[in-house]
Amino acid sequence: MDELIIAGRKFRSRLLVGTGKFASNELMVEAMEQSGCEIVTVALRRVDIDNPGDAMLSHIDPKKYLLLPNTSGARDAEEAVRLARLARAAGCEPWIKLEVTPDPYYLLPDPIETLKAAEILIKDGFTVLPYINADPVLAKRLQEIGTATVMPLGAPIGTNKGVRTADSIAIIIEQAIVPVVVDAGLGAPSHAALAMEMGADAVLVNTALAVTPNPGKMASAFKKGVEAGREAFLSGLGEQRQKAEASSPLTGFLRD
Amino acid sequence: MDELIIAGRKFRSRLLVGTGKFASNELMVEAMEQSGCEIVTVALRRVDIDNPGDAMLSHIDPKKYLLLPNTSGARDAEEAVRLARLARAAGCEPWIKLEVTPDPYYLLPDPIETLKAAEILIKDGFTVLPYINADPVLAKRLQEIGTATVMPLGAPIGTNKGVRTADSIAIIIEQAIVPVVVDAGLGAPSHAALAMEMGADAVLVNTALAVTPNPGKMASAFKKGVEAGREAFLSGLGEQRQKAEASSPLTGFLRD
Amino acid sequence: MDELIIAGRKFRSRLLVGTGKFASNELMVEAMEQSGCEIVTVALRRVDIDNPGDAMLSHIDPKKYLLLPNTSGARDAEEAVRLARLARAAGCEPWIKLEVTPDPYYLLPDPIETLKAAEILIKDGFTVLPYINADPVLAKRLQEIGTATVMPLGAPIGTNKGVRTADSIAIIIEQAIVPVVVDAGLGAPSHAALAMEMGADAVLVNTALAVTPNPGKMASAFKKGVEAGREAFLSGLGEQRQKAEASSPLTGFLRD
Amino acid sequence: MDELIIAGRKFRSRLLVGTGKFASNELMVEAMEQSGCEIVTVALRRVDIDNPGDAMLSHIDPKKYLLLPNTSGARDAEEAVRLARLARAAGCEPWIKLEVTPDPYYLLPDPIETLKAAEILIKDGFTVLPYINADPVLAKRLQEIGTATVMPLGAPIGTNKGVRTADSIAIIIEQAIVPVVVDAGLGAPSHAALAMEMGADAVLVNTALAVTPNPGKMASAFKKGVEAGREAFLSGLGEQRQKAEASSPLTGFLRD
Amino acid sequence: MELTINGKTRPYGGAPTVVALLDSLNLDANRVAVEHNRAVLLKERFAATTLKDGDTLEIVQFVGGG
Amino acid sequence: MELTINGKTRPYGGAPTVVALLDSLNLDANRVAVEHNRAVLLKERFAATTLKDGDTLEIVQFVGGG
Amino acid sequence: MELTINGKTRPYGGAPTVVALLDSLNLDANRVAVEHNRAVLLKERFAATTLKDGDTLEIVQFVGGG
Amino acid sequence: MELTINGKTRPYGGAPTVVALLDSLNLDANRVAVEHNRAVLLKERFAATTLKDGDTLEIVQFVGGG
Repeated sequence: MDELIIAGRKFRSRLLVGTGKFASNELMVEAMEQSGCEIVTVALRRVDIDNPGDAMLSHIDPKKYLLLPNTSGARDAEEAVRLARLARAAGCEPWIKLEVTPDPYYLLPDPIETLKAAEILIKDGFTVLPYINADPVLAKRLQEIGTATVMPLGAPIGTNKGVRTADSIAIIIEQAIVPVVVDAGLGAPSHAALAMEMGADAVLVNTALAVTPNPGKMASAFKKGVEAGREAFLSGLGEQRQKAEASSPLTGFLRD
Repeated sequence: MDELIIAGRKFRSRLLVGTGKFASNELMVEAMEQSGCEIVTVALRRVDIDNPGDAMLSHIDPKKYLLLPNTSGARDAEEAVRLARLARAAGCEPWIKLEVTPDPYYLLPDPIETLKAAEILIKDGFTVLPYINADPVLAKRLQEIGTATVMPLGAPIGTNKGVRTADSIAIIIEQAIVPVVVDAGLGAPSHAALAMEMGADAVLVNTALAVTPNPGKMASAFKKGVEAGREAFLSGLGEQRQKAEASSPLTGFLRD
Repeated sequence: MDELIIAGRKFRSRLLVGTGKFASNELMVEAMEQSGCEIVTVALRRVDIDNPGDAMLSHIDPKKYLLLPNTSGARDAEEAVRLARLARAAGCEPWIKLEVTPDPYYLLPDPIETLKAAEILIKDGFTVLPYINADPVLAKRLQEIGTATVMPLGAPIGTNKGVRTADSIAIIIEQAIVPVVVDAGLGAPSHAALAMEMGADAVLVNTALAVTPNPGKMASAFKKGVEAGREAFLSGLGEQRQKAEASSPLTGFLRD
Repeated sequence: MDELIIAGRKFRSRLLVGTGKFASNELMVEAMEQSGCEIVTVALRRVDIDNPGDAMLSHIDPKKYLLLPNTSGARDAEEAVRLARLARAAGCEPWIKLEVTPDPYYLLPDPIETLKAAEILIKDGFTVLPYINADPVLAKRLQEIGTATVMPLGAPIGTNKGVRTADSIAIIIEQAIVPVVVDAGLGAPSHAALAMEMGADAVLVNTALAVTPNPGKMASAFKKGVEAGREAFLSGLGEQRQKAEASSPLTGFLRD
Repeated sequence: MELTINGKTRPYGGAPTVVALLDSLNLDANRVAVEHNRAVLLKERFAATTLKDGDTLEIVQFVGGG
Repeated sequence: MELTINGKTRPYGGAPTVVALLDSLNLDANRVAVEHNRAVLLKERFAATTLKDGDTLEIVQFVGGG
Repeated sequence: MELTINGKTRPYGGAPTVVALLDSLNLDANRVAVEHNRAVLLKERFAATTLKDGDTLEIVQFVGGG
Repeated sequence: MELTINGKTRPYGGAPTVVALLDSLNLDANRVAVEHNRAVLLKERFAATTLKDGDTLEIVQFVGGG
């Protein structure tokens, strides 16, 4: 059976789902269910003491989903490490989606700080899934120090632009020794399918599911898009050709 | 329920499958089944008198599939009309995929002869599904004389290039009064998904299924790709943005 | 010397310029001069009897520029022929840029009416330069009846999208027996350069020059873009490669 | 006058030329001259003691061209620094094109080692022009420590793929406080023009000039392409539009 | 008599009907379509249509196509 | 008499020739083209062509166009 | 005593343990994570950890994130 | 004495200076850069620098590069 294996743990689904920006917890849960995902990312934020509000966590069944905390908001390695440790203390397994994004406009990851934080967290026993720009050399270095995946971006977070970094991601995939999870920028199932056809091991989607009027249906669409791309990759896609290739026979015409 | 309606006839599947170039009838049938298609195209050719061979038709269950003969091989309107009438005489319903392709290298359709043949065949009672270049004005004229669909090409037949004509197809879809079926050039599920996300009503695929080592699995992949694109179109896709849009909250940081 | 030859007439410049939409006749003339063009297109419209206004023609030196009237506004062959004959009666040489655009939103050309009008005008002694969609079969048919060029669009008029129809234009160029002039949609010098690198014989630009704050400079930019693309085409461009190809030597490293 | 200023030094040309891979020194010099460049890159390699061969340097007039040594071959910061110092000792001004490329297949730069080497070399008094992947955060960090430019790649060295990293380069340009020189992968003048239209300050080209049968003509083509893109950028390019925008008047038709 | 079938001229000695001809060629009438002297022939007319020397026939069938 | 010029009907009292009409409208005959009752008129025929009540004329000129 | 909680200084009169504090704030100890004077606190230590005047605490919880 | 030059060990019998060595190798001192025992050598120091048995030298020059 075709399984995704991250740090020795097996998953049937190759679609990871982010839980941000949903209009309601109900829509979030519906998207999670329709997506068939087994891993969901969450963020860590200060409790509003005067108005604690509803704990979203209570809506996520820990038996069905692996909770993957991210370090969103961290601007350097130190802040990322602090958030990772708090997440672990909060009762999560020591898995962390490492994000270090000093730039507030494009939320692009910092290669230096990300590598630094990854080294510290790996030593500290974390299973580290780093969010990175589509930089094949950085991806290689992260794998060499023991990250569980690399998560190159297709385009800046929330832009829906698709796999704009295709050339670099193809190189990352070719040289990868751990699963490659394409993260950020995937705005349509065709984007997810393309990433999987290229040989990516999984994709992570959030904005595209959260901002549509119909998160459940869109989640189902992405589920199918990811499976479609994976099956096509396993079947073997044809080369692109310049000249046409008749699909009907070239003999037996009435005129022959 | 979301149905595709062509000439008053309802279909649940939005994936049409061509039957050419399969390594065996068994692989062809497996692809047809895995694809979930309800319409399959076939070509008409001379019987080899001295060696009639195996009639592929016997492998296709007429109860499960609508047989859609094409006029492949026709170089002008007259040849196309002749083939259409032979197909009907062979016992098919009067549905015809109209192809007029004078050029043997790229198998691109002739707009003039296609329109001429469509006029004759419609008068003659045929339900006409014309294969055309992605020309919005031609598409409009064909619809005005009563074609049941328009089938603009994504790229030349068998090239696997995808929806290279996206700009023109978007205009055809915007102006269409009959179903738009993107035909030719779709080499991967992501291509099919993209066409559906753009609002195409269906796609036709053949080469991509026939040339892979695993037609059944690839057919399943295309089935999911088409459904993914359709569901995403119905859910409503997000706009592409230039700046990033955080998927995690922008408040409650430890530093605040 | 590298000359563009249309209907036996030689031109040194491969950039044709449209005269529409300039903020003033002075800016139009500056753009014409900076562009180095030798052919300019003009349209024919009713005189406003009550307010004839300034005749733009007086600003164009007939010794420096060949006036190429277009049939813009024509919705069918008959209107196009009528406009062509009026243009000739107005004193122009019998050269005509044939445009038949029934659709008011995208101004896309009608393949059927364009072919019909071309046949009439060629019989009538006109040198016909037809504006067409990037349809290789139509382009072939027009050349067979004797058009002096074919002018496939890169993208709809005034969209600045560039050569969106590259795949089809490449086929048109490959099969052409008369000059191929890429018309419409070219919004930047890089678009013009690309068309010329692909082997186009010339390009026509209007909107990109007319809508910029600095038509003269932009015209100079397009002049250079066209020459750059042409020279690169003549020199021979390298293939695209997947793997890198060092530009510095791969031996003699200190470590060797 | 529109000048490129790097580290306080003024240049009229915005095209930098690499000197690798030319079939002969004569062709290299012809390309340099036709390109109008004022900066040429060179590499440092061991002398072949038993066969020192012809010193290419004798073909480059130091009054006309600023010699910019690169650190090609360096796999880490230490090797890069060593090469930079040797280059300076060889009599060059202390300008260095910093390349650290551990990967031999795609020759992609290492962000960590590049930053480390840049810090050392800047302290050591070098004017550092780093070759980097199109990573906006890395570009920012390099500028913060004082590099004279950033040189993001359009595509891997020698691939002729063009500006595949356009989205990221646009962000780098938007955030840049020093000149942005697009380096590597530019295979055609249209690629160079596009980079300049996007607002890049300069481009560096080598392979495209060295591998063509006609380096001199191709160099002239790139010179024009760069100037075309720059002039268009300064004039102001139009937005891309979805609907068409008539270039001929929409009134005064005969039918009105 | 001689018939031109699918572009090739060949002798035929059987009964002068399309049905008989198809039979002699081991072709299932339900799987083919026939043009007789350039006119499309409906299956119902296979039995009634008589062949004479020099007639031209096109006998076609469906094959895989896109 | 009345003439329909460029789609608008207007009175005209001048000499019944195209030349005179253009003159009265201050239009330079060299800068315009004229259709007289749907037939294109060559410039040479501007003087000879006589106008009568109810005639239709199209008078056009070149403008900027792409 | 006074505590700085999530960046805001506020008075606190309850029992000087993290458990008691969370209780007084109606926060479920199982849903939050706590930093005490910049050191991450394991849940097991919530009861044992005593608070004193001027202590700084960060109390965080999971929220939706990508 | 023996010197390791550009990775290869070779005998050398000339005067023990870098200048003399370059000379003996017919290398133009103005066109090369030299590392002596891993330390970059400025041209001014070519004459003064004395070589001894076992020394390691790197002698490099500019070549075409991108």
